[in-house]
Order: sequence, then C-alpha cells, then structure tokens
Amino acid sequence: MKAIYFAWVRERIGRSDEEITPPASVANVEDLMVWLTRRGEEYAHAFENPKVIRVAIDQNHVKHNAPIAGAREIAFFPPMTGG
Amino acid sequence: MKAIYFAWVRERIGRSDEEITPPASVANVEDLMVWLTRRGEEYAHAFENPKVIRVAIDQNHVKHNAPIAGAREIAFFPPMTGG
Amino acid sequence: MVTIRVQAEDFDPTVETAVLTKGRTDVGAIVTFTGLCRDEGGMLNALELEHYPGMAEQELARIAAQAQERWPVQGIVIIHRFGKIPPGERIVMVSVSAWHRSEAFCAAEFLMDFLKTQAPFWKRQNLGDGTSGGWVAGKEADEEALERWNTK
Amino acid sequence: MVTIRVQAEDFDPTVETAVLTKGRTDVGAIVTFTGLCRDEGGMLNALELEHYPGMAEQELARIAAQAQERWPVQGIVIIHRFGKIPPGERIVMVSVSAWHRSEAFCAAEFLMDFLKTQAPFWKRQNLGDGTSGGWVAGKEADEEALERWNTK
Repeated sequence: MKAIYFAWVRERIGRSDEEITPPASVANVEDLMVWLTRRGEEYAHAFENPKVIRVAIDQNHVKHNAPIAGAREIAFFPPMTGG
Repeated sequence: MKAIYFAWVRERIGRSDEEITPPASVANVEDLMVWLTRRGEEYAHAFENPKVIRVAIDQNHVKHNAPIAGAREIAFFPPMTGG
Repeated sequence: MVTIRVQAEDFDPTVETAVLTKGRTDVGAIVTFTGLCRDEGGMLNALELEHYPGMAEQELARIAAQAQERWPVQGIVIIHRFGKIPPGERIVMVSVSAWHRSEAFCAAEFLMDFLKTQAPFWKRQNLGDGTSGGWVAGKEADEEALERWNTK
Repeated sequence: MVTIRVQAEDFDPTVETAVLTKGRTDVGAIVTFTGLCRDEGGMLNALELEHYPGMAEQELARIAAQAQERWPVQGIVIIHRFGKIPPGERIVMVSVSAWHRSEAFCAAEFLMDFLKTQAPFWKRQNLGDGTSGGWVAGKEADEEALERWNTK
C-alpha cells in the first residue's frame, strides 16, 4: 500500500509518500503506526505522540482502530488547520 | 407638528403627510391616534386596530405611551417588512 | 467603520465589501448576507419597497451600533434598496468583518434579525397581471427571531 | 447544486456565487463566508497552505452533503485555496443559498466549522525575515465549535 504524509509528519519523515508492505500481523491503523515507528528515528519522531496523528484510508477519515486490510492509500497528518 | 404615514396607513388615509395641531389634552401617542381617528372615516380605517400601528417620533421608534410634547415629526406605519 | 446606504440601484457585494479590507491585513473573517427578491409561485412581477427616508439610514446605523457593542467586529456594511425590485434581484446586503468567524456570523445574523423588524421599509407585491398583491405582512417568525438575542 | 473547488488562484465571491441564482427566482437568502489571511503582529510574510489533493475536494463534498441533509438549502459553493497566500488575501469562501435566511446562516456556519477541522488543509507561517514560523496548531475552540452541532 501507499503511505502518504502531510505537514510536519511529512517533514519529520523526510518524504511525502512511499510504498510500504507491512506484515499480516499489522491489522489496524494503530498497529501500523507502531510498525512505522520502528523504521527509524525520523519515523519515531513523526509518531512520537500517536494520539495527535489523524489518518485517512483511501481518502476517508478513519479512527486508529480501523482495519487496514485492503487499503490502497493510507495518509498520516496532524490536525487540520484549513479555512 | 408634521404627521407622516407609510404603507397601508398612508394608503388608507390618502395622503403621505400633513401638518396637525392636536390640542394640549392629547398627551401621548395613544391619545393622538384616538384624536386622528375622529378626523374622518379614512383615519378611522387606518387606525381601526391601533395595536398594530408602529410609531416614530422625530425618526425614533417609540411606544404608544410616549409623550408627544415637543415632537416635530411623528410617523405612523405598519410593522416593518424590509430585508 | 460603518457604511450605511439606502438606494434604488443594485450593488455588487464584492465591490461593497472591499472597504472592509482595504489597506489592512488584520481581518480574518467576513460574513455577507444577501437578501433577494423571491418569487414563490411565479406570480410576482416585482416587489415595491417603500421606506422612510432619513429614518431608514438612522435606524440602520443604530442597529449597526448595537452590533458593535455586542461583538468585537471590525467593520459593517449595510445596503438596502428601495423602489421596484423584480424577482432574482438583490434587495439588501449586510456584511461584517471581524478577527474571527464566530463574531462575524453572530453579528451578521443579529443585524438581519433587527433590520427585518426595526428598519422602516415596507414591501408590496406587484403581481404579474398588473394588480397589487397587497402589502407583505410582518412575520411572527421574524419577531421571534429578535427574542433570542435578549437571552444571549 | 454543489460547487467545490480547490485552487491556487484568488477568486471573486460575487462571481462565484452567481451560479447560485442564475436562471432562478426562488432564492431568498445567500450567506457567504470569506476567510482571509490575517497578520496579527505584522510578522507574517505569507501563509503556506498544504493540502491533500483529491481528498480535499472529496471531504469538502462530504461536508456539503451533510449540510444539505440537515437544512433545506438550495445550493452550496466552497472554494479553498492552497499555496502561498499573503496577508489580506482570501483563503476560503463558503456560500449557501436558501429560501430563508435562518437556514442559510446555519448551514454556512456548520460548513465552516466542519471545514476547519475535517478538510485536509494545513497552514504554515512564512515570516517576514524569511524563516518559517512553523505549522499553525489546531485550535481547541475549533474542536469545540464542532460539538454544538451534535446537540442541535
């Protein structure tokens, strides 16, 4: 699946998107953030406070307990500040 | 003082304004409407339901118990429907 | 900064609200209400708006001053037309600028509620067959809309 | 009738709201919110708006659909800019047309409250000295503004 990062999540990780292939044991969004955190310091920094991270699967907002099975695109970003 | 009429009050009375000289016994707006009513059928028609008539003295909204002493301009009109 | 105009001519809301932002960069929100002549049943030829010249402007200014007392607004524009206005045309606009959106929304709605019931304008229907449909009656709902501002 | 646009270019609210009234005479009220880039302390060079292309439009459309479910609105226009926006320039507009003013006011305020917290846009400050003032933090007040719509 494709992971996309926005705003300071993108800046901390140092890229705007990438292909990821988490193992089957990574079932939901929360699991995925833990798994990403292990990829390196930049990920650990981005996800240091996972509660504030908002997530969208296939361009729909989801909660952290949402399953990721079948997701094509999963986005991580801070609280939105448009308008 | 000058009396001014708007909307259907004006239409019923058949004029838009006139000079009036009520006697000293006509103390407030309510008295004045009673006094005007006696001026003829057209006035009686305009003021047949005095409660719905709105009044302004010198271009300020007033209640029916407002004194008219010193008024230069007194306007009678139905509830407003602008906007 | 308050602009009040009572006029027969139409107006462009963007042009009229430009005064709210001209030469300043501290405005965060503008809420603009535009009221249009609405033809509910296809019967209306035009609305004819009568007003009390002098008092109309004064009363709108008093309503604007009340809004300024209640909320930290930066500027207000009120334009109200009179005369014959065909369906689809603008009748009134009220625009409020403020630092934040919540004040701008509140003040704009307050201005419209008071304008509807306190500003000396009267609407008469001019029907498609050339006859008068009579004077538009004041609405109970408009009077009720005023009351909620007493409790806030 | 819903128009959603996400674009870098500025826009003219009067031009953009024309679609709400074109060819119809049953619109009574239009409420238009315009959000501007505000420079509080004279420090800001520009806001830089990042967005999630695709989802931004989709999410705005979903918010518009929710407003349509709640109130009898006739039309909605939402335009949100991205990229570098200097102080004083428009960032966003939301416009709602309806038969009556109360629905138009409610729906416009609802749209803004949801847009602020649900539409995937992020603001970064670009300061006058060329440095970044960092990402604008989400406001508690904006989250709270959402909650009142649950009880209505």
